[in-house]
Amino acid sequence: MARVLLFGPLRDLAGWRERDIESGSLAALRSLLAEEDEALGLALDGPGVQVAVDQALVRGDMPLGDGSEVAFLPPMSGG
Amino acid sequence: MARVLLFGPLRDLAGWRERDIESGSLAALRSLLAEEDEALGLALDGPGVQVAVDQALVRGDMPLGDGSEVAFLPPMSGG
Amino acid sequence: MIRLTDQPFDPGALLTAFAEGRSETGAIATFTGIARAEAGATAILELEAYPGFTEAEIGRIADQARARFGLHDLAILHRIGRIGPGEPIVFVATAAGHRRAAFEACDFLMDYLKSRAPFWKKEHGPGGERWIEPTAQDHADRERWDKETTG
Amino acid sequence: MIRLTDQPFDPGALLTAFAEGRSETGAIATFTGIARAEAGATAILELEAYPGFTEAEIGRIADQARARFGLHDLAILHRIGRIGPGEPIVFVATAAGHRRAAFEACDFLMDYLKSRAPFWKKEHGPGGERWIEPTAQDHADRERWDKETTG
Repeated sequence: MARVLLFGPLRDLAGWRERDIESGSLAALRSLLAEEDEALGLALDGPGVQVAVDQALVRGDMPLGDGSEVAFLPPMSGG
Repeated sequence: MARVLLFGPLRDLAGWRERDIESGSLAALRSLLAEEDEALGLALDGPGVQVAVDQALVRGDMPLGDGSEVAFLPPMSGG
Repeated sequence: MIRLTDQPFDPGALLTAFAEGRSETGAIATFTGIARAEAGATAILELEAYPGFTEAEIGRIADQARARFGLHDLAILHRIGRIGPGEPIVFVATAAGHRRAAFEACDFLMDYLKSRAPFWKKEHGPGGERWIEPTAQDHADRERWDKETTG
Repeated sequence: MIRLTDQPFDPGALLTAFAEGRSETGAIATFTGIARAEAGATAILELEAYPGFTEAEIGRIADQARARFGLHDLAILHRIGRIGPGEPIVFVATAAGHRRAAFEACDFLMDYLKSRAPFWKKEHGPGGERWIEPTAQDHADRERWDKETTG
């Protein structure tokens, strides 16, 4: 089970903030989320959306271990 | 009588900070001070030395009234 | 010090603490960002962070600033949660030997915080709520630092 | 507020007062200049002003900054008299709608204070006393503002 976190507008779009989802890889997790919610699937692939696995930014696919934390981070804006 | 004020290194050079001196113009005052103290006279004409009469910066000569305040301001350095 | 807080804070108290006992530091620059009332439209800002990750990312930016500008020290405090008009959102302080380095580092840190730090900002206004993304100006501000060499 | 003081001051207390009740101001930048100990050489700085004239000259520079950067407000406090290592010499605060204007105005004011404001600075060190003039860097810093247009 991976823990999936959504931030900012992604959370509002999906209607949830955090879920445990069974998935062996980041690519598989993306497909699963897109199947379940097409709008969310498109948004996760949208411009400027970054992904962190276990609090480190990653690009492309990677395997997910049990207890991995996957965070989808839309464009950031502080200050 | 004009009140003459020296600031910063000019004061150390002359050995005084403020004096009342009888003089009808700024040019006459400069001559008088240079006659009395050659080193001070040279320093007053030195690079970056500005003159304020009654707290307004002036250039060149000007008449001095009774009670005029003449300040010689060497290069400034704050902060 | 790099810290997030969900409580209002006084930037002056932070500067007092930051300035204390600095006999070798010639220059301290600070920046305080305040939630604007936007001409009477009493909006509430809501700021979200990714706890742990957000501090770590700011830490990486802070390390860059330390090295690039030769800072003696820095402090960053960022509000999260709901923020009312007139309340400080962010405080940045930089200490350096000379003023140019302190100013530039503070400016640099703010440009990064505005457009690259992991925060998400929602405005609750009279016309509903909306997420705020960095402006084109915010991106342009940050990109200055990719081009410039420090003088 | 433009003021000279011969007493030590706390820059944080000044920032607290300056930041209070600013619901329309988005950005406050400050600069605090501190007397450096210069690697153990415990020098005392002595700062002289021309009372009345000095405040008026700073006021003219402040008016320029207000107009040029669209400032909401500014504050300048400058020490005079004898200043020990680690003590603040100058505090400048600027308030504006956005951060670029606040930063640039603060930077501009400091460059002018360093090289054009009517102060004279003497250092009393272990090797005697000497008057300090603006450095070439100070002049170059100030001249930036003659060339640049505000962005």
